[in-house]
Amino acid sequence: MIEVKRPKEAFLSVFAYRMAPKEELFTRGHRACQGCGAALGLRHVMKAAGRNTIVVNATGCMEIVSSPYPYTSWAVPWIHVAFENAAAVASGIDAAIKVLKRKGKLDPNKKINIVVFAGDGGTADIGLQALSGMMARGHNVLYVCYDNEAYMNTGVQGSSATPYGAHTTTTPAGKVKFGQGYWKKNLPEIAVAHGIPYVATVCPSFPLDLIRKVKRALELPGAAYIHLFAVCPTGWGIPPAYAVKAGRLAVETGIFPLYEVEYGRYRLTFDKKLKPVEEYLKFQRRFRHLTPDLIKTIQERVDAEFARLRVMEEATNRPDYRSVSGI
Amino acid sequence: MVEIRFHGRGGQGAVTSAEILALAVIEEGRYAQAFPAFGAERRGAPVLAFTRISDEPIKIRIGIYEPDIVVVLDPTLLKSVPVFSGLKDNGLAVINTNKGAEEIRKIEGAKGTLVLVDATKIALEELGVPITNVVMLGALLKGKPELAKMELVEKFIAERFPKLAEQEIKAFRRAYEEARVEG
Amino acid sequence: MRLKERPKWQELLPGCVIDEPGNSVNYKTGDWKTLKPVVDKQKCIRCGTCWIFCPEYAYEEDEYGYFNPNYDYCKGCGICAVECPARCIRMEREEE
Amino acid sequence: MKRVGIEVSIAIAEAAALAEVEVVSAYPITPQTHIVEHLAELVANGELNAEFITVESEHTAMSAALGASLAGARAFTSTSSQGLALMNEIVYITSSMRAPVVMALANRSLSAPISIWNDHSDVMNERDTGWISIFANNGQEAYDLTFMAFKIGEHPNVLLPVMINFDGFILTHVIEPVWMFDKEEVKDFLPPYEHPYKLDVDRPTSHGPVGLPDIYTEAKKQQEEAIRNSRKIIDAVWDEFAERFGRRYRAVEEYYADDAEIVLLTQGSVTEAAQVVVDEMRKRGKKWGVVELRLWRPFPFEDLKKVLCNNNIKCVVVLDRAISFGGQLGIVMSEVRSALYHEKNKPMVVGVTAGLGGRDIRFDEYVKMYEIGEKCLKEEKEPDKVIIVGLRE
Repeated sequence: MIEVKRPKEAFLSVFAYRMAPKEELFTRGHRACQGCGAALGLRHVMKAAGRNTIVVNATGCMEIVSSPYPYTSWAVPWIHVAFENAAAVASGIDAAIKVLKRKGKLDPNKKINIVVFAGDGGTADIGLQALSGMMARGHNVLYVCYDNEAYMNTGVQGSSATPYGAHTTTTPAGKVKFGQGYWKKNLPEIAVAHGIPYVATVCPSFPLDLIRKVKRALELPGAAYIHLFAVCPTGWGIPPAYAVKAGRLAVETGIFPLYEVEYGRYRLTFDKKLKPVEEYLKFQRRFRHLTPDLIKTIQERVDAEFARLRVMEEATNRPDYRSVSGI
Repeated sequence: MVEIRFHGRGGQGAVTSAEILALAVIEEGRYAQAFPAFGAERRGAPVLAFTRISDEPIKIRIGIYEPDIVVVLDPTLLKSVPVFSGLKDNGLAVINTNKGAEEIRKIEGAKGTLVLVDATKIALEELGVPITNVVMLGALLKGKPELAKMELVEKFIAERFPKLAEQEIKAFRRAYEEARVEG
Repeated sequence: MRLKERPKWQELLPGCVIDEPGNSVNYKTGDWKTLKPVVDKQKCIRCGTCWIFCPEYAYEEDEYGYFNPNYDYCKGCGICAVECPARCIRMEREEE
Repeated sequence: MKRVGIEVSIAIAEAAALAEVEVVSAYPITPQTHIVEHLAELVANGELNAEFITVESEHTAMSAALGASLAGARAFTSTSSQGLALMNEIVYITSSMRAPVVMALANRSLSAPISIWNDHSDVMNERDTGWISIFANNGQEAYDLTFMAFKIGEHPNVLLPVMINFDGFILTHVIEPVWMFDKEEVKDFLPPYEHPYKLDVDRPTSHGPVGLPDIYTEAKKQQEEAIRNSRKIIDAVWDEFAERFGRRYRAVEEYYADDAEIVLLTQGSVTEAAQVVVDEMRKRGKKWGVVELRLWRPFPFEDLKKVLCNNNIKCVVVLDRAISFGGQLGIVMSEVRSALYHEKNKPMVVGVTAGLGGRDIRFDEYVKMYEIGEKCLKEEKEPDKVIIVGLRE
């Protein structure tokens, strides 16, 4: 058995949170719903990214709530163009920064981060092509997909990141259908398949893990992809107060495994005995129609996926493993 | 204004012939235009290319339907393409063939002055490939020397084929020598 | 430049650019709530959990290291009350 | 200046390189390809210090150009037809976000049936996207106008994207003589690009906010004023160019319009062909002329009125190279007719459509267009429908 090195668990004590960066670059006065997991996630990402960051935002919840003219919740340069093209706009900004640095119009030694925020619809569905192009070309961009598992901005329609069995307004649970009829598209794995230096999953219920991963993503050259699990109390039918708890349960049940893939090397960053998925599913309105059979099906899938990740971790950490990125 | 239509097959370089000729004329300070027939043809398919030459700026940009000169780069086209179509009665037909004038005159619609050259043979001997674009320019200038200056055509042949310049120019000159103008 | 909520067209910057970074702090979301968090400082351990998990960062640290909710921004979601490890935050009715 | 025989596409790419474009993002589509291939070559050879982004769609081509432009880099793209149609969403946003991207548009028809050949369907489909839109008739104009487009669009009083239209294949794939500049000659003509609100970490700005109903109307009015006012800068740039380099461009170009009875109103490469027809037919006693609407947006209302309402012109035959289905058919015709609506001495406006999907317009077909005008004059009837010339029926 090969021993896997794990990042030091940041939860030394509850006081560790005080060590998080104090600067708030996604400022208050934004109009996200009460208990919004995405807004919380963006706040954490921006803490990690810091002031020298240009943010590209796809159309979606976070864009709408953060920029109703004349107000902006962005203390850094921010641009929103359209729904499906955030990765494309970021590609252009990256190219501009490269050439302007080369020409001395920008300080070549100044590190400028480019961070994209796009929802699951803007990433898994309509923006997938632009994202794929950006990752394939290897732009120096961190793409953060805040995944609230449906088109929340337009009123909870199903996306290809909507989980199996979930009720949305376009995948309603009815007399003959049980909600979303196919499995959630695995975006982090699609990102990994592009051979980019860094892919990770994060959840704002684990803020220090999130901040560490964002920092790592920005440290490495080239494209990075972070999949941020964003609890949506409004769309999922849970009390806003349980938003952080729900995210934690998603991780603890294996519904949303926390891991990172650096140059092809997998590392589970939350690897404990999993709780039954039912604990996560039961208090959400979007899952309340699920039968024991469906819950069992979901449990099996979650177990299989988690087992697969463990296999990947083991396989890619063998001493003879060489990633396609050559490291 | 002189209007020239080149007949070739995709990949044989009819467009290159049209272009080199135009570039030589423009270099002289005169006016010329070269363009391909804007088709979607693939390698091997019959294609057209055009050159217009004038002492005045050229304002017409449509295809050439009634050419003063046709240039046929590939003998097999004579069977399948009406190369003489629209050729002016006093026009010039520059043809790659190993046949005599009598044979060519038998082709339906054949007219004008014939300039005949076995360009494929020259190309194979000088270049080792049956690409006749540059060779045919030699024959064309034999038939109508006032079209362009030989040395300028050679200059642009050399620019277009930097690695094969010597062989191409030799083939071009040989075609000029060997082409037969038949009233 | 100080932007207006209802400007004339001549007062807009090209492309509706906003050149006051983070000016949404001028937009108070505090009136969204029906319940407000109240911190019992007797029990508070000053860990910052409420602060880190607040989507509004409505909690502000004071000179003694305590985190106090700023009711101008707090939307009353109640995450702090659920997450507080010391159980020192209670959600109370706004009008009380 | 040096006179060279060059493919027009290459000349256009050289014009962009002369302007020292910094980001080129483009996706291949016939007949635009040679333009961006040449720019890619210049970048690959180190002759142009730029980033060439090989994007995965035209939608991204425009998105990346927009991002680059607002990040402070001079951005260029080029497309045709379906590519432009795919970009449409971002074409509109680029002008609305005031990013002075320059786009070389090799005009081509739209599917279906698929046609790679030239007409103006693509540009007419983008008529209302808020771009400055200019037509070139020949290689020289394509080169000059592309180069000047940067100076116009980037002017602080303009900050709008500019599209230069030139006919696909008919211009793009032709080798012809073009006078080209060397860098020294134009050194101080084009100032460095500076966007006053670029994405700058030292001076953060937010671009593309939500416009509630309280704002949107004002935003659009501001944008409309911007493109209207760009006319002053367009004229100033063209004037400066004429003074320095001797080639003059006007929003409305005339050819024998001052004493013509009938003029053909054109855009793009058909203009010069129509001039040849006028030259020939004047020898045969026909008082015909040509008027070209070079500047398409902002629409040159006053210039057009001045040229067309000169008391001599009795009929203007507008040659449209695209169709507005179910409307008045002729897009340019409708605009010209409405532009003249209030004029007392306005000529009759007759619409013809020809040259769709790459069909050549022959000499006799131009003559026919004028004759349609003659017939309408004789019958004193302005037809309300466009006549398609060269149609089999």
